[in-house]
Amino acid sequence: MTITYREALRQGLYDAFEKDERVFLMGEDVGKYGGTYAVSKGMLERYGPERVRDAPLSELAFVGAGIGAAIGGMRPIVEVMTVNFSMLALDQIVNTAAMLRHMSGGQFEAPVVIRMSTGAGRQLAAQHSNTLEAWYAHVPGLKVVAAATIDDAHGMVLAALDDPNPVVIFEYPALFELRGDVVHPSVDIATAKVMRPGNKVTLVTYGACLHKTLEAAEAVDGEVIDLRVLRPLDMAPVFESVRKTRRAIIVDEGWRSGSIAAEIMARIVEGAFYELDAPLARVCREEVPIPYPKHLEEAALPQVEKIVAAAKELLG
Amino acid sequence: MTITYREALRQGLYDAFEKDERVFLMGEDVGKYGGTYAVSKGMLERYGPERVRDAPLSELAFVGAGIGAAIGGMRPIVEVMTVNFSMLALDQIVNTAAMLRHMSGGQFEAPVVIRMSTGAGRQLAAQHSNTLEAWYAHVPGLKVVAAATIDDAHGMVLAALDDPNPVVIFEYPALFELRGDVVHPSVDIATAKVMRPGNKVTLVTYGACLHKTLEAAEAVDGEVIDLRVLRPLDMAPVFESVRKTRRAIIVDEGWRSGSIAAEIMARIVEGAFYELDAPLARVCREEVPIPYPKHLEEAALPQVEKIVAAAKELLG
Amino acid sequence: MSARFEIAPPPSGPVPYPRELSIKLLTDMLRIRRLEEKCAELYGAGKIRGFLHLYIGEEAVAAGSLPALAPEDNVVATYREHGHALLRGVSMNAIMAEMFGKREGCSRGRGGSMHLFDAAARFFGGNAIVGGGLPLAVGLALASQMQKRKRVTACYFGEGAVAEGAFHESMNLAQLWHLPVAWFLENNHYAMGTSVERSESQTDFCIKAAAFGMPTLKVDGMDVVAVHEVAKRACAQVRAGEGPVFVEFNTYRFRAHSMFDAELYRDKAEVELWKTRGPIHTFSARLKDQGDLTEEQFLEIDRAVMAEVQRAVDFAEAGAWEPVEHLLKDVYAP
Amino acid sequence: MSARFEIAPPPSGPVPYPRELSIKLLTDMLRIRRLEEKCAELYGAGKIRGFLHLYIGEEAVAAGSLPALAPEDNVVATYREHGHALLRGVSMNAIMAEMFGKREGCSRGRGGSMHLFDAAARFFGGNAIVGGGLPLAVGLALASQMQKRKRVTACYFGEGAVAEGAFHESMNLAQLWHLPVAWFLENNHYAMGTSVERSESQTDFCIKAAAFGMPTLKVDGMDVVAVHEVAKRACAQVRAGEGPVFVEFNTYRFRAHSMFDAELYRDKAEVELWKTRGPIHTFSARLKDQGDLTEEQFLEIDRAVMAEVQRAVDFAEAGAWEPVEHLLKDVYAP
Ligand SMILES: Cc1ncc(C[n+]2csc(CCOP(=O)(O)OP(=O)(O)O)c2C)c(N)n1
Ligand SMILES: Cc1ncc(C[n+]2csc(CCOP(=O)(O)OP(=O)(O)O)c2C)c(N)n1
Ligand SMILES: [Mg+2]
Ligand SMILES: [Mg+2]
Repeated sequence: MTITYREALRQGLYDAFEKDERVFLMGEDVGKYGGTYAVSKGMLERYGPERVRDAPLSELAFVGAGIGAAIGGMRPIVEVMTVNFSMLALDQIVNTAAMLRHMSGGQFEAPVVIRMSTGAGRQLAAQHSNTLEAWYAHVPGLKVVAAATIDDAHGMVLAALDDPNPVVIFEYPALFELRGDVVHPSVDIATAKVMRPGNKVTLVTYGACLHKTLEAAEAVDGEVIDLRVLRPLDMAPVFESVRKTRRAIIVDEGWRSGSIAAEIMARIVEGAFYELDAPLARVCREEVPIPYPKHLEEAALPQVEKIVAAAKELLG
Repeated sequence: MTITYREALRQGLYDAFEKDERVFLMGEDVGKYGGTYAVSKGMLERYGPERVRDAPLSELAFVGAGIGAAIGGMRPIVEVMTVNFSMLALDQIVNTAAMLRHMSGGQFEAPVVIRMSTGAGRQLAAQHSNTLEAWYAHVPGLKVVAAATIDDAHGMVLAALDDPNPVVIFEYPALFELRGDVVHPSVDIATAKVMRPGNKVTLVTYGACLHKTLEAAEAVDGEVIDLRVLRPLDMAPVFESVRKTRRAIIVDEGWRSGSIAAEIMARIVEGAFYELDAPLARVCREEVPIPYPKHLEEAALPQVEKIVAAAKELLG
Repeated sequence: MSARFEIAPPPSGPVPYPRELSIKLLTDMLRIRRLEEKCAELYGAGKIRGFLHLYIGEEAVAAGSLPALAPEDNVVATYREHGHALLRGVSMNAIMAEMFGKREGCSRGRGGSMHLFDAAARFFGGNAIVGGGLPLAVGLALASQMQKRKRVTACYFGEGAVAEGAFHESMNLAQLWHLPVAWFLENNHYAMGTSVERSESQTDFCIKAAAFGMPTLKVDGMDVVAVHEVAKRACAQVRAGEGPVFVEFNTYRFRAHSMFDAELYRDKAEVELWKTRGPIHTFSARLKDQGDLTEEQFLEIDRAVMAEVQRAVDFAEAGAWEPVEHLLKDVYAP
Repeated sequence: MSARFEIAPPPSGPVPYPRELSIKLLTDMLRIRRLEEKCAELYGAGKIRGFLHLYIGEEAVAAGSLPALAPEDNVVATYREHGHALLRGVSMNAIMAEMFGKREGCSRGRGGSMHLFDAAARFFGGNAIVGGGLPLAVGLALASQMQKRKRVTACYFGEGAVAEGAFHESMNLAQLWHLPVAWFLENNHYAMGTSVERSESQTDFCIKAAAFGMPTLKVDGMDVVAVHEVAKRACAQVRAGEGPVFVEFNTYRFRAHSMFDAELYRDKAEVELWKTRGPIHTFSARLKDQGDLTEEQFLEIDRAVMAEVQRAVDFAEAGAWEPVEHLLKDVYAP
């Protein structure tokens, strides 16, 4: 019996709540509203308002409070409704969560889990369609993961809670209706994964783009790698694949300049330059705030055809 | 008669104030305190508290107010004391300043100039030593520039005020005592510049690292390019140089993963792959919040010897 | 249930305006109502997409307050801003085209429901970040002050925004610098599913604003007359150079937060109770009572409004899509 | 000149404590004073680098309030936190070694002056972001509340932080959730060069806090007795589960903001006036008046403190540098 990505996220939360009573969920409208995207629906009734804690519109303070509660021995899961609003909380995430362990000489840790939805594709326009994974992946001290599959939607929160570091989990509303089985109830948050073997070109991606990339791979015999972990990166499967295909394209929903894709390209050129038979390429978000109309939004985002075209160009 | 980088910054502000009476400066302690780094010293006495406006500790609101005042027809220069505190203001910078023109269909513009000091090197430890240029350079709608020379310290604010887009100017306290002449009283904010011709390796950099890179270039016959503009990038001189040297190293004070360096590497591999005789390399900040002690801070940052070593390795 | 207004009687008593003004206020409210009912329908039909936040129930606030502003004033609003844009003078055609995403829209179709803009009307959006408009309003007001213009900046925001740091910092700057801002708080008692009692330790927002030393006014936001009187007073004060004023309009949204809201967080009975205080029917009843309106006249106004709405739909339908080649236009000035 | 305390007489009158406690309070203030005087000297000598913010003049606040806390309580402070760390029980040796950047420092030398930490003392830093400690305190208090522990989280911050959104959001969460936080505002009237009158539309901070529905207390922060009494009361209330309490300590820094401050923004006369209210000499005068202290005893205490300081310097000097190979240690848990 398959479940949706949304249900997998919910199941992961339930599992986490059952496993450890120090776990609680805090964020805007996670409780009484039923979760902005209905991810936490039913949890308030089951676990009560202490553990399913609605927060006022105060991203800086409630994210900071989650960090503080983690330092204080709890296991908070903080939900920032979308990555767009997380800009208001960055100070706490970077200056406290990411730095605390190092600057205290290893005395304190902040094992907070921060979930946020990200990405475009639902015509929510400029301010509600950002993809800022690259910003978070730039920051030492954070672990950053992106859930692209049913397994990861379910398992990443559990793995993140088992990790003593602050972990940012990106979730993709564009995938909420994706269906599948939970095949591996427990996942790591350390490795990238080959999702489709192929021979002609390596296609590296993460998040919602995984599915477009898998589709494109069919047309070009691509080997698809889901990064899964955006920080710290696991490059081993990428290098291995590039050694075979000698070509790579990175597919990334973020803005092109300064994207995760750029970092992957840099790593490949540092680590596997002599394996390459062709330049690297990337298919990214166009450098524009996402416009509202469907045709323009689609034009701004990576699409199957663009990936196929980029691959064909590379294959000459 | 030479002046310091600090004096050049101040001179640029004076020139801007004299040129256009819509110009005003707003930020924490820009007035009565004399400027955190004494950049705006004397300006309050000369121009009064309306135009040299001390703001309360409210980065989000006073940066937003600068944006609003720009939309309302003024020409504000907003000083965020350091890039570290700008995290608190990112929402306004990204969601309003960068997006307004596009999402309003071109009706409104926000020609605000936002100055912030950035970088490490003065033992200010983790929370006061960030280099976040890469974050800003990721955002369409912003222009992002880095003043590495006396000319740019003086001229960039004037050029930014002439630009109808929001411009973020990065200034480098590590360079405040640098001395030189204002050679070009007016500069563009569109082009990268070759700062030292050379033949063996292209060394691309920006900001405070320019000077370390120039020093390193002597040892390896490097051609040094100061990016100057971090968004939108001007790659032409980089490509031209790489065609000549066939090798490139990027020197960047930001954390390695997701750095500006990564983007430059991606661009080179996209645009000049077949010109390369060797992998690209980068010398960046180590992936650690900056520790306080001098020896550890130095170890965390790009240094002349590291650049030379990287170049020698590349040159084989 | 919300504690306030629970037992308050609906607005009543004579309307102290010339008939023309009364009819304008009524018509304005109806224009918002009918426009938005149509939007809801078009959302169902897939013509409008993304987020759509309806103002239905709260019309008296926009209808009563916007006429207190002069053309040279500034207006800053939120993502629940169709009514504000409309009554500020943005044509219904341009609004509807925007919601369709057509280039004839007031933001060239790029913004959609949450990002209506109009430079000519000095309508500065449409902001989808809760609290995001407040610093902007501070800046616009600062510009007017420095330019020595007698210009009011009216900034609308929901009570949910009050918990944000942006509110606090903006209030302080406005009062500290004595800026010409009229803060118009639309307290509809809920931020999505979170009622004020569950988000604010102090639910009397005037007390919060007063703590900045700011003059405050509180008014029944379901009564267009009360709104109009208070808004005029507030704007006059601001225009006179007396610094910012904070006005709390107590109101209620009759519909869901957005089109994705199951409304698990409030009783139907509460909604029904508030509906008895609906700004349109209570105001028309008063006008009828005093002989300024007949049912026939009401229906005639309504027909005219419906016709305007239909024209807007036709206009939007006939509009063009921005060509894909223009995708990157207006990211930077040319 | 600051309006408040200008003409207030220095603290006087009998000290209502057993001699032992009085001597402890005096000694604690002296320990901060002498430690920091030495730090300033060492800064000049290049032994301490980066930013150094001295607490000199404000010692009564830390000395009077920290003894009100129990070992299981939490302390959150700012970058002006040497005194708080010291009186919370972090050894002077570990503090001095930290300022030298030695691995024997309380943060292994990685933090320096602004980032003192000590897990055993439940001292959570040391935060160089103004207002950055407040959300952290909310979270620590939330943890204690959920763990059903009777633990007070004391959060120290300067009045400059009050303008930040973080203050507003944190006050609201603390009061809304009834969290066990003692907010300890150290109002020294300046944020770098910005006096409260130039940064706050409302300069009575208790009014601001009270607007969240929070109980507030205001006290002369130059009087260690007054501070201690109020701090005990505040902590008792918080520990009793009555929710957060806000305490404003009125105080003054005698030195520059940091070592880079030309002090253009205040009159020497103002500083001199405040110095007449210096917490150490006024308190020792009172103790002498009531026969609890002789000049000889004072000098003896001072000598002991100076010896402690010297031992700390020696300890720091003898400390080791963290090997460069450890640069990346503790970025992530192993
Ligand atoms: C900074 C930010 N956080 C969260 C959201 C998601 N969100 C959109 S509207 C809303 C509720 C706002 O309530 P209120 O300010 O009362 O306005 P209302 O919708 O009631 O008009 C929330 C939480 C957002 N848009 N921006
Ligand atoms: C968010 C942020 N903005 C600006 C600064 C720079 N800064 C450091 S201390 C300070 C003044 C703070 O004053 P206050 O809170 O009153 O504390 P005090 O220094 O008086 O103890 C400023 C502006 C900072 N560290 N953090
Ligand atoms: Mg509301
Ligand atoms: Mg202060």
